Amino acid sequence: MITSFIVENSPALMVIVPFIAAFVAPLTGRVAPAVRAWIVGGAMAITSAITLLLASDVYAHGTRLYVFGAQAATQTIAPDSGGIPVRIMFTVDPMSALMLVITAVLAFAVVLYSLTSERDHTGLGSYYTLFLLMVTGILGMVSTGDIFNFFVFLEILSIASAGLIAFRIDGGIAVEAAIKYFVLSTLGALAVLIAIGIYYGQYNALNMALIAQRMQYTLLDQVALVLIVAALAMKCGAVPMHFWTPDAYSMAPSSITALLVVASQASLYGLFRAVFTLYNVTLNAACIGWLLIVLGVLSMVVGVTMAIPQKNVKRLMAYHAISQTGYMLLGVGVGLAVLGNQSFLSAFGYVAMEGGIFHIINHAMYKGLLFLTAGAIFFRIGTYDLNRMGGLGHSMKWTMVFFIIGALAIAGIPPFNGYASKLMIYESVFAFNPILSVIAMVVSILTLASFVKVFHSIFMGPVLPEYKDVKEVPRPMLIGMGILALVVIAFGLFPSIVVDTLVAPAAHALADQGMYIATVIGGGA
Amino acid sequence: MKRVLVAAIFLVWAAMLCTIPLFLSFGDPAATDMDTYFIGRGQADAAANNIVTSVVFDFRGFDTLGESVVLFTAVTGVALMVREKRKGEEHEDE
Amino acid sequence: MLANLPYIVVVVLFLIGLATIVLKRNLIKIFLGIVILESAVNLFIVSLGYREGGIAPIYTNAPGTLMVLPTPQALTLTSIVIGVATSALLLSFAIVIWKKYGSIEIGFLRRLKE
Amino acid sequence: MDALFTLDTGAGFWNPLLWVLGAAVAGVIALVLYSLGRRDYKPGTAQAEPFLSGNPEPEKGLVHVRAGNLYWGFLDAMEGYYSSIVSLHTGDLHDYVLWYLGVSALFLIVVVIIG
Repeated sequence: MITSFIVENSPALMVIVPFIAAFVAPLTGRVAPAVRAWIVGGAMAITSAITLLLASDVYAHGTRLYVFGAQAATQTIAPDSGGIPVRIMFTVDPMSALMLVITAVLAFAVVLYSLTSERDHTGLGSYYTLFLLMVTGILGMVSTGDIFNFFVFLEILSIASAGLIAFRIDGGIAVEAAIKYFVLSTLGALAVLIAIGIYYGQYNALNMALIAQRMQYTLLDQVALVLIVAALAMKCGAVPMHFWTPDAYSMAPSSITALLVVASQASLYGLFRAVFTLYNVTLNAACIGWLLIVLGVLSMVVGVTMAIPQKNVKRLMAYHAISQTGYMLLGVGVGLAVLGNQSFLSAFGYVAMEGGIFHIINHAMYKGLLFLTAGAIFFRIGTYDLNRMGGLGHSMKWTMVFFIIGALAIAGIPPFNGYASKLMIYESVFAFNPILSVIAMVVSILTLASFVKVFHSIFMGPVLPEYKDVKEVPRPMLIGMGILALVVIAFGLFPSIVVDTLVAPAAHALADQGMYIATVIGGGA
Repeated sequence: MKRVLVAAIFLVWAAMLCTIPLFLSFGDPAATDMDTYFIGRGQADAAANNIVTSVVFDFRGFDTLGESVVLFTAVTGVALMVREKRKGEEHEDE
Repeated sequence: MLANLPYIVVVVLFLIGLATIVLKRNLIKIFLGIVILESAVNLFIVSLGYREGGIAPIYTNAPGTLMVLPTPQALTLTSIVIGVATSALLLSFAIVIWKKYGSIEIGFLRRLKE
Repeated sequence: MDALFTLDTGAGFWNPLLWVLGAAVAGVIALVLYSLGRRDYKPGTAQAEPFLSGNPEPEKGLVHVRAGNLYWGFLDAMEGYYSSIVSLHTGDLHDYVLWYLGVSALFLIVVVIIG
């Protein structure tokens, strides 16, 4: 009875649970910090469980629709509305479910980690509130089927992220990063809002499926497309607009940086959703596809080359995050470029998209892990400066193991998960255009080179006199990192299972606009 | 050089935005079916004479919840910025 | 074209907002530029719903006539509140910057680069 | 091995378990070679100390090659590229906004002209 209730209402519960916990967390902090820790951890565990439950349900039974305020939660179209969905709804298709899985796993690992790593700071009540609201924002963004609701969640996410980036204040430098992030993301959100206004003015619709059904691709729609694509590409850190990324990533607390990676992936999801679901074949797929490919290649090359000379370990990893985002844009961009050509699509288009989407989940896991190890090092020695580090492998053995796992995965060394998704991208992109594939491989080599440098300068060498009393980080932080490391290894050893069960349905759901429209307008699967 | 580029960017943006007054006509929306439904059903479904109220609190009530969450988030963020910090909590990296 | 005056005002306001963000060097003025942008977008959305000769969408005892579209007004309400929240957070950032740097000129915000 | 564990990538395939098996075999061979090594090495004696032409061993902190010195050659060879790309990262908020606006403008031109 209670399980069926939870499964039935899981789309609403997964947003409401962290939201209520966000309200309660600062109040209980006044009673006892331990109570707050249990509430935050428990709420995050419940949210993750609900999210995973919803995702497994979606993978088993197809797209889930949840309409807010209707007589029945699955009643997408009011009987007398003439066949249009009028209420806000969540549309959780396999692509959304994939993002939900990523968010759930990472957020749970991060909350375990941050319960210890941030314990010495003031303002923890607000910290957890914003943390939970950020998770709410991501979850809502990836599951909503209403475009104005998407904007609302985007704003929740960016306001919460901005507050958290500035959390440490640190003589103003963290606030500086937050200002840069927030001004840009507000601009982007306003551009998205103008695009929403344009859709509304033309089609009198806010539901994505309805807009997609009525899409004409007029000049105004082209303008809206440009506004949305540019804004969301900026928010995911694609290269000519990536400047905020290293600033914000390096100045946020490490646990937040790990979550910011998922936030960027959520923006990327929004970009793919707009291109594939709102427009799909009505747009000139080759043109937009090549735009994404060019953005992707630029991101890969500039990201990795800028990472090599960095001295701040988190800035370096942030540039690598940009570079890895390039792989996703490349993979999915190739899929988009051949959209509408069924023979190309089945020859290599789907594999490229699967590679790109598989890379999203892999990147969130290993990049989250790497940022958490960087945070663990900072927790003990109080600096991010690579020039001042050395010899920590003698005392922080587990952190070193986790760092090696993350670094090998990001560099695409078999048998870790980064290799599997990169291999899919290389081979499918090679069939599309060999030069792009070669660039992707060279970037991967440079990534390895850069992480060899980081590994050498943090962990290798003799024990430095200033760090001879350094101990391993506390166990909750190790558990948080361990969860992610286990996921990285498991995905690396069994990539085919992950691709077949999680990624391939997501790629097909993303590419198949007709199915999406039929599910919503057709009144539920 | 930079000034020319900035001017060019602004010109393109102006052109981009000018498509709105060129292709949308004020006072004559292209399609009205969703709002016709709201106007027709607002009184019966949401029991409000003011249709905007019924849209804000019933048909799109979830957005209103989101809006209050945004407000709450911003207030929390402001509280975080003006908090009293412990001595030695801040450090200057780099 | 001239009948579309509200939309033209939207374009002008939006460009003024962008210019304020890009050309002014004072943080508060940059934030005001964002507020102008928000007003432009709000004006755009709310004017989407106007119908020639329509009345406010409220049922009264007066004989029913054409009503303007209610949804844009609801959306604008939401986006105004979001705009207020945004400016509040931005201004609190400005407070911290003023306390720590002693200035709110944008030129001082360049410690994070390369 | 089982088709379940083989990732089909369109043009080829990838089986991590086979790879791990191969790596394990290679590890065993390496271990065998290692065990064939010299047996007269004794850790803890003067044998294990570094010999630097008779000079005393420098302090521990000085031995470690710091991050700033790594890849100096690469960075020096790519000087032209780096000097231009690094100078783009000005840290100025105006430039950040202008890049965003400029790229959107570029997108618009491309999308409207090509279709």
